Parts: sequence; C-alpha cells; structure tokens
Amino acid sequence: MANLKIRIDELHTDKIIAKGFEFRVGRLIEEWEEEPGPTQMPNIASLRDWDRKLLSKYKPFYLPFCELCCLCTMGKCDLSQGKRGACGIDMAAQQSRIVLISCTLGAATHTAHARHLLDELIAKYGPDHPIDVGGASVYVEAPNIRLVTGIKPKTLSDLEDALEYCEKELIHLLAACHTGQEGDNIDFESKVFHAGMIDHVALEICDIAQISAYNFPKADPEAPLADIGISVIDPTKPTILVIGHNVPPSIEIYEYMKKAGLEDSIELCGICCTALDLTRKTSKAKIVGPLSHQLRFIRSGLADVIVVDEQCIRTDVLIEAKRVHAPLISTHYRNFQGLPDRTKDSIDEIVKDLVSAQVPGVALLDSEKVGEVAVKVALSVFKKRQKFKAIPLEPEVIKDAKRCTRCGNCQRVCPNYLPIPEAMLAVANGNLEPLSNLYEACIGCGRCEAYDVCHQGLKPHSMIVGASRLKMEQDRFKIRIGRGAIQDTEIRAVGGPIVMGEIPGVVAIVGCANYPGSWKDNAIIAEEFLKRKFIVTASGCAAMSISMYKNEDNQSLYEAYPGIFDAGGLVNCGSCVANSHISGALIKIASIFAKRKLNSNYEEIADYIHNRVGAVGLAWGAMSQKASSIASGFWRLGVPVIVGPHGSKYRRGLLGRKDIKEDWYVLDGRTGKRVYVGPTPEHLFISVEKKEEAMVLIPKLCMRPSDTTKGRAIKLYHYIDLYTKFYGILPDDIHLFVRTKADIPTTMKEEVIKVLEEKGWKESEIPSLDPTLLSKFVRVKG
Amino acid sequence: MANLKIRIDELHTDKIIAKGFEFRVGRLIEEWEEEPGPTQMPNIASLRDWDRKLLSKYKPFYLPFCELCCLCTMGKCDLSQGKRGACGIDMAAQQSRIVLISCTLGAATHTAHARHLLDELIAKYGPDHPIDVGGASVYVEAPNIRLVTGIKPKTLSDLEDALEYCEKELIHLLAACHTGQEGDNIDFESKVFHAGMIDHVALEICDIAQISAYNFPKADPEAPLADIGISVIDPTKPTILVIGHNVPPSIEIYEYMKKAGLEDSIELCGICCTALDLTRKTSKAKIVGPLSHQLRFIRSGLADVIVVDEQCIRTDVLIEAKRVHAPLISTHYRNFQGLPDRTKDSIDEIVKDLVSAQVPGVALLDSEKVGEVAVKVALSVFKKRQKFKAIPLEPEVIKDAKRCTRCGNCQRVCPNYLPIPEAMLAVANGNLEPLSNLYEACIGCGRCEAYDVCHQGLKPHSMIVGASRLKMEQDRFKIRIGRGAIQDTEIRAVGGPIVMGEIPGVVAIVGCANYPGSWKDNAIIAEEFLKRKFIVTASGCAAMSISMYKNEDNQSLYEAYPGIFDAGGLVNCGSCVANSHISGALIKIASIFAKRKLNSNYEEIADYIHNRVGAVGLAWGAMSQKASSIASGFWRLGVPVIVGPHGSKYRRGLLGRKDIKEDWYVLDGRTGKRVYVGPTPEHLFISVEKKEEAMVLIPKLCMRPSDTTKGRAIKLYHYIDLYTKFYGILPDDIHLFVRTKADIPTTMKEEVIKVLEEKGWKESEIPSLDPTLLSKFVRVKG
Amino acid sequence: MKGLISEPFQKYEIPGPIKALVISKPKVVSSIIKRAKNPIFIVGHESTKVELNGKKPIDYVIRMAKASDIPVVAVSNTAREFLKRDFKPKALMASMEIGNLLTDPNWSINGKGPHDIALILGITYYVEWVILSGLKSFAYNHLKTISLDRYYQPNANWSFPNLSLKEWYENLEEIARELGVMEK
Amino acid sequence: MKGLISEPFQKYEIPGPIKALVISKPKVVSSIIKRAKNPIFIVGHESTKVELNGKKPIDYVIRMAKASDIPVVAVSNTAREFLKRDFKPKALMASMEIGNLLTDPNWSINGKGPHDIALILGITYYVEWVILSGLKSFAYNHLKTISLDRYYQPNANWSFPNLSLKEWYENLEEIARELGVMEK
Ligand code: SF4
Ligand code: SF4
Ligand code: SF4
Ligand code: SF4
Ligand code: SF4
Ligand code: SF4
Ligand code: SF4
Ligand code: SF4
Repeated sequence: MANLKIRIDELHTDKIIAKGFEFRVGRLIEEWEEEPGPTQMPNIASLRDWDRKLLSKYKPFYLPFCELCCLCTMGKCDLSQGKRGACGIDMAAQQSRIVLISCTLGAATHTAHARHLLDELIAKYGPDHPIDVGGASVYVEAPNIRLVTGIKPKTLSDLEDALEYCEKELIHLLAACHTGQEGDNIDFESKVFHAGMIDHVALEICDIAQISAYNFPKADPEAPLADIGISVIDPTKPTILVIGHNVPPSIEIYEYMKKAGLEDSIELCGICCTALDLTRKTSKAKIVGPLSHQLRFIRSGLADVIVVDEQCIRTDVLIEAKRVHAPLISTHYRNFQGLPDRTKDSIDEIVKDLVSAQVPGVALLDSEKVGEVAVKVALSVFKKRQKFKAIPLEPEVIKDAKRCTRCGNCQRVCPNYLPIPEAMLAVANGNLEPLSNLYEACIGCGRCEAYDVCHQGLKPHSMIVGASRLKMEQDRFKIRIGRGAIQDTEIRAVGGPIVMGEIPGVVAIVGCANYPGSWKDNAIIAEEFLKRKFIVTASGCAAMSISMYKNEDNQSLYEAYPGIFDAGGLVNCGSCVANSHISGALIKIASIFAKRKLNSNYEEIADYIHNRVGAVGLAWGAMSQKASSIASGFWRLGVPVIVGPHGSKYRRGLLGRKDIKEDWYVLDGRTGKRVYVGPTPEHLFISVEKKEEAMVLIPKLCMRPSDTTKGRAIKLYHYIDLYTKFYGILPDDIHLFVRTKADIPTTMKEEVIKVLEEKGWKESEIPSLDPTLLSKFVRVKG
Repeated sequence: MANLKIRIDELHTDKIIAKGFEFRVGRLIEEWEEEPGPTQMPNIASLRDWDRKLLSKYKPFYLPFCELCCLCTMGKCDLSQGKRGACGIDMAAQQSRIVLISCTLGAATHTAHARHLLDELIAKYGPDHPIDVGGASVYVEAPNIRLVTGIKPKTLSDLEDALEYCEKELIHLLAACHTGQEGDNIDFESKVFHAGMIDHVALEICDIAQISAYNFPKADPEAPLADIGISVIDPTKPTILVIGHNVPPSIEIYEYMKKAGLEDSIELCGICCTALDLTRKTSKAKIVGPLSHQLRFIRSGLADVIVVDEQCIRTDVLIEAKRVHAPLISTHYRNFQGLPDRTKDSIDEIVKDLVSAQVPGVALLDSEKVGEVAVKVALSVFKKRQKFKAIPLEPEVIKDAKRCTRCGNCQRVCPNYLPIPEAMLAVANGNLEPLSNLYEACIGCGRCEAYDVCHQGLKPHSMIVGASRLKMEQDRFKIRIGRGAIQDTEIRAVGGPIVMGEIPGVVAIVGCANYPGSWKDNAIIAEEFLKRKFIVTASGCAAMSISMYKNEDNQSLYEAYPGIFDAGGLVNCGSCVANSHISGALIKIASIFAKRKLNSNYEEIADYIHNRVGAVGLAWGAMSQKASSIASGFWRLGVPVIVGPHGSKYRRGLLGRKDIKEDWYVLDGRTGKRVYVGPTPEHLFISVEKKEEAMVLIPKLCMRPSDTTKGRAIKLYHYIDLYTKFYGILPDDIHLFVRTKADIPTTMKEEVIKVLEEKGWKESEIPSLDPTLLSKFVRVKG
Repeated sequence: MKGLISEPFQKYEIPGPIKALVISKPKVVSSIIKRAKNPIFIVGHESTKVELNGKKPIDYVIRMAKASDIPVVAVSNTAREFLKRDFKPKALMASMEIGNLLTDPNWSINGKGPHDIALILGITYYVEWVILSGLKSFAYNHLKTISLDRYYQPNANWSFPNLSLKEWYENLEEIARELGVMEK
Repeated sequence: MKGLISEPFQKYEIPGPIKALVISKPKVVSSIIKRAKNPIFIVGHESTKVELNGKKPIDYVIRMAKASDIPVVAVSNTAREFLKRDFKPKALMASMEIGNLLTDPNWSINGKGPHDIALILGITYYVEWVILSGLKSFAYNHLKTISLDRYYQPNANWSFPNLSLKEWYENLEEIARELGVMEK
C-alpha cells in the first residue's frame, strides 16, 4: 500500500474552502503480484461454509462451567437438562455464546493493544517507517494480514487499514452475543473461528510493528540468550519491575537509563510479555518469570518501583505494591487502578510525590515521562527504602504452621487443590520440604490467603514461598529471546519434510501459566519432542516456563537446542503477540512452499494446512480470554490445539469421532473422489489432564491425510512409542492410521501387525492424494 | 464535512502506478462556525475527571447477581465477603467489570447495527445522500455526534468517521474487561460512562441515517397514528411478520408489495423496533407489540412468514416457527439460526423450497431479495397453510388445569413468580379469570414451559394466552409513530421553562418489556405525568406499551395527548435508536437555548444538563445490555435513570446520600464559591419495586440546583402531592429541597412549614446561581 | 457444613458458597434480636399481600417492632398499610436506598450507633436476593441479616426455609410472642 | 428437596439448581448397578494417588468391575496401574473423549446397547465437575451418572458427600462386597 501525499495550496469546491492543506491517502491498497482471492476482508458470513465443514467433523462437546445464564435482567435462567432461557436460548447456544464472548474479548484485547502500540509507534517513528520483519530473508512479512485482508504492508501506517477491519469485525461479533441474537450453537462456533482469525491479524500487526520500529531480532534463529529467574535480579541495585504486555513505556525506561548512563546501575526486570519484549530490545533487561511469579516477586520486596502497562496485571497490584512500599506507575488507561492521572504534571513534582510516598502511585500515560520518572524514583527510593519484604522467614513459617488445624479450607479454595494441610503438618514437625514441593505447582493466585479462608489467619501462599528460599536461589536460567518471524528460507527448507511427514510435526507450546502441576512440565514436554526432532516453537509465558528447567547437562533447553525452525529446533518467537508467527509459518508453508495463492485466499490456505501440515498447539496453562482467541485462530486454520485440565473451563472441546468412519473422508482434489483417510487429525480442541496424555496426543494429532508412507511411519512411531512408554500397552487404534503396510514403523513391524490382525485391518490403496474438504478445490482434469 | 472527489487519470509515484482511478476523501472535518472544544473524540482518559466527580456524589452500591467470577480458567473464583479472585480482583471491581461488559456489549450492538445500516444505505442511496433530520427546523441535526466527535455530518458518508471512532473506543473498553486489566471499580464505572456516551453516538448515527434515507417523519410533532395490538392483524390476509431492529429488509418487503400492487392484500406487521421503524415508513404496516408478544403472536399462527433481522429475536424462533409451519427468513449474519445461506440462489428456487417446506427457513443476506421472497412465500403459503395455532382453546385449558397438582414449580421458575398454581385451581373449577389476569403480567418468556418444569406436562404460558382470548380481541390500540428528533424551535420554546423548573420535568419512558407487573403500568405512569404537564418522551418497547392502554375516554394516550415536545406532550421519538433524540434534546437545551459551545465540549454540556435540566429516564422493563448502555449514556450527561425491580439485576445502583451534606455542594460559576444546593438530583441510577415509587421519584429527581423558586415550588408540589397520594404521609425530606420560603408550593404552605419547623429548617439565601461541578468552569470576574 | 441450609425459592437464584442458615426455631431469631445492639427492620410490599385469619405479615412486624422497639423502614409502597394500623415507620425508602445505607458502618437511622442486625421482610424475592447479596459482600464486617420472608433467602445470614403460608405465620407469631414476653 | 445433598469440595464450583443426591448408603449404588442394563466405569488418575492399608481405590474399581462385569475406561494416565494388577481396561481415553462419547445415545463401548449408568472415579475434581455438567445437560435423556469419588460431585446424579479417606474406603469396600455377593 502506498501513501499518496497531495498538497493543495488552495482549493475551492461547492462545499469547502481550504488553504494550504495537505492530506494523506492511506487507503489505496496496492496491488501485489497476486490478484486478491475470493475472501478479502471476510465478514461473518464469508467463511461460514468452511467453518461448518470443520465443525461437522469436530463437533463441540459442551461442558457448562455454570448451568445458569446471568446476562440480562430476565435471568438468571437455568439452562440445564434441556431447559431454555427467557430469551429462548438453549444450553449449547449459551455455552458457545460464552466462548464467543471470551474469544471476542481476547481478540479485542490484542486489537486494542495493537491500536495503542501502533499509534505510539507512528507518533514516534512516523507513518512511513518501513515494515521490516527480517530483511531479505522474510519476503512474506505479514502472512496473516495478507491472507485475511489482502493488504501487503510496507509501512507502519499500512497496518492501520488492517486494524480498522479487525475493530469493525469484532464489534459485529460482540453484537452477536447480545440477548436475542444468534440461536444456533454451530453458528456461534463459526463466529468464534472468525474472532480467532481476526485475532491473529491483530497479533501480527502488534509484533511486526514493534519488530520494525524497535529493531527487535528480525527472524533471527540465533537471537541471543537472556537471564530469567527470580535470583538473576541483583538485590544490591535499584530495581524497576515492569509488568504487562505493551512494551513502549518499558523501552522508554531503558532509553532513559541509557541516556543517563545508568544502564548498569539499575536492574530493569519484568514479568509477562513486556519482559519478553524488553529483552528483544536490550540485553540489559532481565526476566523474572511468568504471571505466576507476580505475587511472590512483588512480595520479595526486590522491586523499588513497579510499572504496569496492560494485560495480565494482578488487579490488586496497588495493594501489593503498598505492602512493600514500592511506588506504582500505571501507564495505561485500561488499567488506571484508581490512581491520579499525572500525565500533564511536571516530572519533578511526580517524582517528589512518589518518593515522599505522598501518593502510593500515579497514572502516567506518556511513555517518555514514565521512563524518566521510573528511573528517578527508583534511584531515590532505593536509598531510603530498605527492601521491604512480605514473605516470612523459615522460623516464622514453622511457627505459623503449628497453628494449622488442617481444616482443609485453603485446599478447598485452591484452583489446584494443593495439599496444603498435609504440608503444614510436616512443617509443624520441622520438615519444610512438602510445603516447598508446592512451589512450582502453586500458580500464585493468592486465593488461599483471602479473607476468612483460613480461620487461623495463616497465609499459605506466602508460607510456600517462605519455605522455598533455597529453590528461589536456584531460580536462575537462560532463555533465548524472541526471534520474531520464521524466515522464508527456513520455510522452503522444512516445507517438504513437514508436508511429507518426515519432520514429524510442529509443536507450538504457548499460553499462560495456569498450570495444573509443576511449571516444569512444559519443559519436560518440549524436551521430549526436541529429542524426537519435532520443531518446537514457543511464546509468552510458556516460552518462559520452558526455560525454567535444567536438563541432564544442567542447561536450559534454549542452551541445549538451536533456535532454528527445523527438526530439533526450539524457536522462541517472542511474546504472546508472536503467536502470529506460528500461524504465519503454517500459512507460509502453504503459500511459499506449496505456492498456494496467499492474497485473500483463506479457505484454500486453511484447507491446505488442515490436510497437510502436521502442526499442533499445546497451551498447557491456558488461562485467559486471549489464549482462547489465539487457539480459535488455529482452529479456523484447521490446526488442533491441546490444553491442560484447566482448559476444560473454556466450556467445550471440539472432538472428532474416530469410531464414525463417515466423518473421515476427504475429496481428492485431482479426481473429486471421496477418500477415507482415517481420523487425521483426530481432534481440533481437547483438554487433557496429564502431561503424559498431551505427549501421546501430540504426534497423533500431527498426522495428516497427506502424509507419505514414510512420514506416516515416523509419526506413528512416535505415537506408539510414547503410548507404550506411558501406558505400558499398545494403542488400540493403530489400524485407523495404518493405510498400507509401508505406513508401519519398521522397528515396530511385529507388534503392530499383530494388532492390525486382531482388528481385522485390511490394506487399502492410498492413491497419492490431493486432499481437500471443499468440493470447490477439486480441479478434475478434462 | 465535505466529500472531496478527485479524479486522476494517470498517476505515477515512486511506489504505485495507477490509471483512471477516482478516490474520495471523506476524512476532512469541515470547520463549523465553532472551533472544537477540549474533548474531541475523547478517549477513556479524557473525561475521567468528570466521571469521578459524578461518581463521588453517586457512589455505586453493588448488588452481586452472582458471587462468583467465571471469566477465566483460574476460576471460578468466589469473591464474596472480601475475598479476591485468582487475578486479584475484588467484588466491587468485578461487579463494575460486569456492568462494563454489559454496556460495551450493548453499545457494540448499536454500533454494529449502525455499521450495517449505514453500509446498506450508502450502497442504496449513495455516500452523498444528505442528512436531513428535520429540514430548517432542525439545524442541530446531530447533537451527540457533534458534541462527542466534533463532526457536523452533512451526508451519509460523513457518519462513517464517527462510527469508526465508536468502534475503536469500544474495542478499548472491551479490552479493559480482560482478566488482569483494570482493578479499580470507580475506573470501571468511568469506562461504563464512556461506553454509554459512545452508545448515544451510535444510536444517533442509526436514526439520522435512516430518517434521512427513508424519509421517516422529520421531527414531526404531528406524525400520524398507527395500529398496534394483536387484534389489528387481519387474519383473512396473508401475513408477514417482521421481528428485530434493523429495518432495511422490512422496508424492502414493503417496497416489493408496493411494486407488485399488493399493499392492501398482505398484512405486514412487526414486533419490536423493526415494527416501530416500519410504521415510520408506511402507514400500511402494523405493530403487534413489544418483545413480550413474540411467543404468543407466533403461536397464534397468524403469521404466514416470519422475517427476522437482529436484536430482541427469540433465539428459539426457528422452533416456534416450525410449530406453526411458518417459514423463517433470517436476514442477518448475526442471527443465522443455523439456516442455509441462500443469498446467492435464485429467488424462484428459494421460494419453492420454502413453500414446499423443503427447508424450515433460509438465511438471506440481501434485503431486496428478502422483500420479494417474503411476499411470494406469504402468498403461496397462505393458500395451502391453514393458520396453524399452537395455543389451546378454552375447553382444553380447563381440562389441562385439572391435572395441575399445584406443585409450584412453574411459579418458581417464572421471572415474575406469577401465581400460576392458584390460577390453575380456579380454572379447574371453571373460572378462567385468575389465569387470564396474568396476561398483561406475563412477559412471554416461556420458562414455565421448559423441559421438566411441569411434571404434568402442562404449558402454563400457553394456557394463560388460551384463557385470554377475549383480552386478545381487545388488543387493538393506536400509537403515534416515531417522530424522530426534537426541533430546534421546540427547544428554544421549552429551554427556559425547563431550566427555570417551570416545566416540572422531562420524563423519558424507554426500554424493554421486562415488566414486573402489568405492561399497562408504563401508560399509567405516562398519564400521570402528562396530566401534570411534564414533557413525556418515549421510545422502543416502552413507547408501544404506553399505547396499549385506554384512558377514561377509551383513547390511547397518543390519541389523547399531542406529540409536541412541550408541557403535556407525549413524544414518541421512535425505536430504541431514537433514544439519541432524547439525549440530543437535552444537549440542545444546553447548546441552543443556553448557547453553550457544542463542538467537542462534553464536560461543559454535561455539567449544564446535570445542574439545570430537570430530566429523568424511566426504563421500567429494562432488560437488555443495550438498555444498560443507553442508561449509561444518560448517566454521563448527569441525567438520573430509574429502572423497575428487574433492573436491580444490572448489579448496582448509583445512589446519592442526602444525609451527607458534604456531597451536595456545587461551585457558583460566577464567584467560585461552594454553595450547598441540597440533594438535587438525589440519585443517578436506582431500581425501585413499585410503580408508585417510580412516580414519586420522578418529580424528585427532576429537581436541579438551578431551579428558580417558582420552578422548585412546582417540582416540590408534584413530589409532595404524589408522595402523600401514594404513601398517605408527607415526605420527611422536604427540608432538604426547600431553600427559601418562596420554594414552598403555595397550596401546601401550612403542612410544609410544619414539617420544616420539625426539622429545624432555616431559610438560606439562594444567590442566583451558576452551578457547576468543575472548577474549570468557574469564571471569576476580574 | 455449619448448619442446615435450604434451596432458593426462585430456583435459579443460586448463591455463592455461603448460604443462609435456616432458622430452625423461631427462638433463634428472638434471641438474636434480644442480643442485638441496634437492630433495624426493613419491610416491603409483600408484607401486605397475603392474609390469613384476618392477619397480614405486617401485623407481626408491628408487634415485633413495638415489643423490641426496633425502628422500621417501610420500603416501596407499604407506608399506607402501616399508617392504617397507627404505626409510623421510622422512614420510608426504596429497598435499594436502605440497602445502600446499611453498607455504611457509620450510618444509623436512630443515632444509636451502627446497626448490627437487619431484619427483612416483604421485598420482591429477587430484589431482596440481590440486596442481601450486596450486604453480604459490602456490610459483612458490621452487619448480620435475617430474612423473615416466607421463602428461603440464601444471601441472608439467617432465613426461614421455604414455608407454607401457615408455617410462616406460625413462625412469625412465635417470634412476636417471644419478643413480647421478653424484658426490655 | 428430593433428598439429601451436599456441598462441592472445591467450594466455588457451584452447580445449577439440581444437585447430586447424596449416596447415603453404599447399597444405593450396588442396587443401581444391579438394575443397570449396561453400566460403564470411568476411572482416572486419582484412583491411584492415595493408599490406605496397602490398597488403592483402583483396587476396589477392579473388584467391582469384575464382580459385575462392567467395562472400564481408563482415563488419563491410569492404564499402567490397571495392567500392573492384571486387569485390562476396555479402553484408554481422555476424560473429555469418554464424556463426549457418552452424550451419544447410540454409542456403547461393548455393543450391548447404550450405557444407562456411568460410574466415575478419579478424574481431577474440577474436570470431573464440568464433564458431569456436560453429561447432565447433554446426556440426561439416556444416562445417569454416579460419582464414586471421595468428594461431592454435585453434577452427578448420585455422589458421595465429602468423605474422609477412611469413610471413602469403607464405602468402596461395602459396594465391592455387595456386588461380589450378588448373583450375576
Ligand atoms: S440472555 Fe437469555 S438466558 Fe441469559 S439471562 Fe437473559 S433471558 Fe436468560
Ligand atoms: S485454612 Fe488454615 S487452618 Fe485450615 S488447613 Fe489451611 S492453613 Fe490450615
Ligand atoms: S496461591 Fe498457590 S496454594 Fe494458594 S490457592 Fe493459589 S495456587 Fe493454591
Ligand atoms: S455464569 Fe458465572 S457469573 Fe453467571 S451465574 Fe454462572 S457462575 Fe455466576
Ligand atoms: S477473571 Fe479473575 S476472578 Fe474471574 S475467574 Fe479469572 S481469576 Fe477468577
Ligand atoms: S408446574 Fe405444573 S403441576 Fe406444578 S403448579 Fe405449575 S402447572 Fe401445576
Ligand atoms: S411465560 Fe409468563 S408465566 Fe411463564 S415463566 Fe414466563 S413470565 Fe412466567
Ligand atoms: S426496547 Fe428493549 S426489548 Fe424492546 S425492542 Fe428495544 S431493546 Fe428490544
């Protein structure tokens, strides 16, 4: 898209008279080499057929998290057991409506983030600042944007049109959730997919804008390593803690530090995605950890100033900051925290008020001011403030534990029902270990410490942390910083092996820190598949958790594995918004490797990915509405997503039925013939309880109709191998995945054939297949 | 704003080459006579000070409709009794967050509606179609748009900029509801106000666009009367029923009827706002009634074809339509109802499939096609279809009632806990009356008929309707059709009397049909205040309900009272989107009458309205999220809103504390002095249980600091008169409203002075006052 | 479980984990009132809607209020019925207004220090439900609530279970009687 | 109220108006199983987590399944423990998968017609809660569910109340015993 500038020195029309004005036309969509495909800026109706196709194979199984609806004043309505609400809605439609609200909310959050970021970057770097995601190695700089909107962005301002489109569509989607609108659950699900697709456009806008403007690593497989973990923070220095997702204020803090020559005398550290993105800017920044570290780190008292922007901020951050006497700076109107808006005041006044603790915090909506204020306050406060701590010492923990009556209340309010009472008993007897064993499993939610939970007034979360001092001292790891996009050349190299199935799969380990067990599970899973030569990509909190683990060689996985997008590579794309590079890589496989038209050609690309690209997402600790919209963007591309047990609270799975043969036919694009291809991939969205289940499912859900026999054999190998490793028995559905004998992993011939025989399996002929779900993509010759 | 068209026949720049293209610049904001004020297109932060000012006087009292939060997978969280969620949120912030979700959802629904409507109108009438809301009598055609965005729209396309602004702001607001964002309840409330302000802009866009394009009555106090009520529908004609809010498909039905010469041979009738808007287009259209009539009318079987667009559609409409064998046409992608999208098919094919009942319905996203299909189907179906009914005849009702065991289940699921079991007993004994007495109180929600509610399989709702045949035959009334805006001249005429308090108040009776008692209560309230020479405005379902009542002279109130915006006038503005004319009228009082700057000058205008314009909204049956966003638009202007008891489920009131003197000071704009002005208006948002309470509150909440003594005396008169009428005692807070003896209503001198003496009241000096809440509006002379 | 609980009358009005204790014996109420420092009685329109043996619930309210000198707030449109019975409520308000006032630990209707017990009878079921919910979350530190309504109100601290009309009257009678005989 | 109910173990997992009946006596379960046409047993990882007197809950499952010839679906990662005990579950799946299958009235694991009773033990508490919720809303026409977990599962048709480990074992023992002695 070009920016056409016209200057008119004098203009008379019948309606206006104007002198000397200049205007910018930013709405001309430049033509690429490609004509737009059939679905440019699709609306809710445009891709409904595709969605319904997917949803007829992967039917929603609803798990009402609440049986009531409380959305309007005719309610509450009880929708259980076939009842309908006062507006006529039934349980299935209601659950899907809630999913739509969640995904729209998630996508809106990314879209609003994009809007904010883009406004700020354009103000600072100009609308013509070029998009540069990876120089010559990334020609397809914006696969999601190009695919969905038909825009090929060259400058920051080109992103605005895509963003307006996102905003408009999301408003339509939200409106569909109003009382008295959609009544059909499958149509709600189709709208959920729409939200997801929009979400990935918004994500991509965010990340390519910030990569371009801030010069973050540009698709660099060798992006450097950064420090992560509570104990990487040097307690002898003034410390600024940043929390959130919108990086500009943090970057301005760094810029000010640099300007003032303080780069090495202040610790600049962060939690959540802002931290991830900050390390993409400067090697001076450190990462504390994911969201679950928020409470414990603030309470450690190490931070002298806390700066929050938006998203994934504890909403009680002001209270917690006050407890340790750390001034709070809120930088975003989405998160005012009730603080006075001091944006227009002078820096000296603000600093004075914060340092003197006149006010516990301020709102400051100007990133540059934030930079200066945060640094100045940190320096002053550090001097007068001892590092107040809100975490008890070990003797205190033991003393307190003796008062526990083991009533069980804390366990009963804990999301992970951690066995606190038992651990308290041990502690009372002087053994801290059982309590400290909960350190990695505790998500730091603080619910066990809420008013009236413990009738003895104990603070279990604080006691867990207090009992884990030794562990915290070992909280010191390395993470590869977010590399951004995948190079076109990498895509060309792996496209074939992936589509053939020779690289067994792409596993995207993403999402939040709402883990059901130890945060290390993410790393254990990653390691398993790295060893098995899958491509492992990561982002957000999950990318952090993967680093917070040491392998046999006492290395983090980022040290042990290369950052390339290739078999055995561990690719940290970046913060949550970098998820767009993962979907983008899949789109690029279809477009660059398989040469499918990209411009506004969603269905064909999604059909390609769904049938041929063995990719699967794993969001083990998925917590937020954003996570749900990210997942739904993958669903619309036909990519399966696995979540941990808490993900069951997203209210539904999209599950295939491998026992219904009828569901697993595709069309051969070359002949139009219906071909049975087995349940590949079996599910589109599933929550499982144990990491072993996830590990067995990953290779299984990487199977695709287009697998070559060699590729299928490799995937089957991993599936069977992991299955037997964890369950001690062979899977009973192998026969559904073995098409010809050549599909059988060579090392497993004997056992597998035995199973096949038991199941009465017969070899079928697999024509070399051009699989598609949609008859319009059948191009019968002649 | 002007549309600048430039044609370029050939253009070369360094980036693009283009031939023969034309582009339109629709983004030049034309200057008006006024320079923009300080708040053009305000963002979330811009009006926060104003909001917090209001909210410090009207503090939220939260009424958790549920004590849990279930928004993310860390939940559910129990927030009761001081507990915080896993994200740190507390109950107050959570409740305000839910209010924000509701209002954002409501505003998004109007915004999406506006987008849809505008796209369609621009496509049909061209971007340059002029905005004409009332010719020369309405110079200020778009008070909300001008006030908020600074845009003075001249053509349809000028509205697009305002709409984009709405979309963008709503996305920011929705994002603020995400887990881990805002933590302060008052900041959430400020965002709620922001959503409401945006909502009124969107409403105004909708209505002025459709008034301009469809030539609806243009601010016409003498807009004609239309028929309303179930029995106005002629059962001997083929009947098309339209339901919803987005009128274009319905208008195309009418257009096709006209073209085909069928205007008089088909009944075209509607439910909810589409019906209201359709009567603004043609006198041939009839209104069935508000939302609560949906189920009973469909089940009456009178409709041969049902056409739904969006909003306030029963989500089980397809099931209900099937029961009476009426084909359904869904015209909107927000409400696909799972129907096949036949937009691209030929009309004949679609008609054939619907008439032959091949399919129970279709989705058809092309309004013109809908017009032709609906008419053709109605004609064909009418012939072959008897009017299937799903309502039992009286003997059947009696027979069924005998089976009732009076278990009470139906009552226990009924939103209004109507005493069905008792009525059943009477019916079993042959007396239909108690059951038929429920006819006006039943909101037609159908919950009593849900699966497993009645273990005897009875259908209470249907039986109520079946027992009310006689009543239904009398369901035949007159309503004045929506007149649209208020004329500037009317504003000039009433501005003085309103601000002085001599017209005691403007009562806006608006909102949905979720009434706690008879729908006639709205009319009874309206009549009371018409008699008392208030200005009564109405819109939406409430405007309908007001008509469904006969006064002593057997007239509807629309027949009995004139449609002027003046004392004793009953002003039906139109459908829900016409609520913008009510807020618009208040804004115009400040701008036209009081000459306050309008352009982008929100605070000053709101401050004026809040302190001087005695207006109050009553949404007796407020049900939807839209209703909540409409209310919040009034709140930000400082206008109090009363809702019925179901409105308590909106989760909070904004209540003043008349017992805290400190809260009721204003600044005198001329001197800067703080002046105690009493609790005027006392509340900003309150739910009351009984219509008598609402009636007593209305004049009370019309009091304003600026009332002249004459005006105050009049308002007090109505307050005291209604109070004693309903409660049989004098109010005990008169002393708070009487400033000098001259404030005392002359006819009540004696009693009032007695009360004042008891309370130890002392006369205070009321300087002629220029009241303001904000010090920036103090213009101390010299 | 700390004691007996019941189920909401409007079936879908499901409260959070904490539910009102069921008033198993009328004596529970009278003895709470006896111990209360400054109880307050909030009475709504349902108190005048039913009648049994010539008595309405409001009649019991008046007996109780008189016996224990409890200030009465008449909410919605009940004033007239009180006055008819020669009883002047301390104040007339909307239910939401009195709910709001009760969240303020410094407020009282009679200047006798904060109210510690609120007795509630006769508010529209679902409105009472949310107002009690508001008090449960925003007045829990200083105020306990007792619903004397016919139907179980889970958000109160104590409530009757769902009762027949006759049972309800018996309970009210018994409470009024107990208060009547007590020393004051 | 149709019978005794209890409170959710995770306190905030509040169900709709209909809650599981509490299994007051183990006999309730054994007699339901006896009458069932085609029961199915779904067993998750919590069945192997605790031990008392050398026994794990999975041991009772196996006894019951054997006694009444109930097909067992081992969910999540429990297969190994079954195999260790020389018991081959009929199938291994994720809990969500078996939940989904059970909503289909035409599906059965053994071709013996639709399952009418699902016995559930050992799924993560909150996951079991939502899966039972799914079954409650989408399988209520053909399937009844019995939770044999230690903690009350309100969305089942029948469930134990919250039990101590010892009580739980006693109940399981008694059910296994009853099934063992019954004619089959
Ligand atoms: S949106 Fe529908 S189901 Fe929900 S509360 Fe309102 S009427 Fe009931
Ligand atoms: S709530 Fe307190 S007393 Fe009860 S088990 Fe937990 S720590 Fe112990
Ligand atoms: S802070 Fe940790 S231990 Fe406490 S409730 Fe949350 S997850 Fe459980
Ligand atoms: S949907 Fe959530 S907020 Fe609403 S009633 Fe259920 S648990 Fe409560
Ligand atoms: S948004 Fe907060 S309060 Fe709500 S469920 Fe999630 S963590 Fe709990
Ligand atoms: S649910 Fe049925 S049986 Fe029970 S009272 Fe109502 S109509 Fe009668
Ligand atoms: S349809 Fe009428 S009677 Fe039935 S539950 Fe709804 S309001 Fe009550
Ligand atoms: S007033 Fe309310 S119910 Fe009626 S049409 Fe408008 S939004 Fe719908």
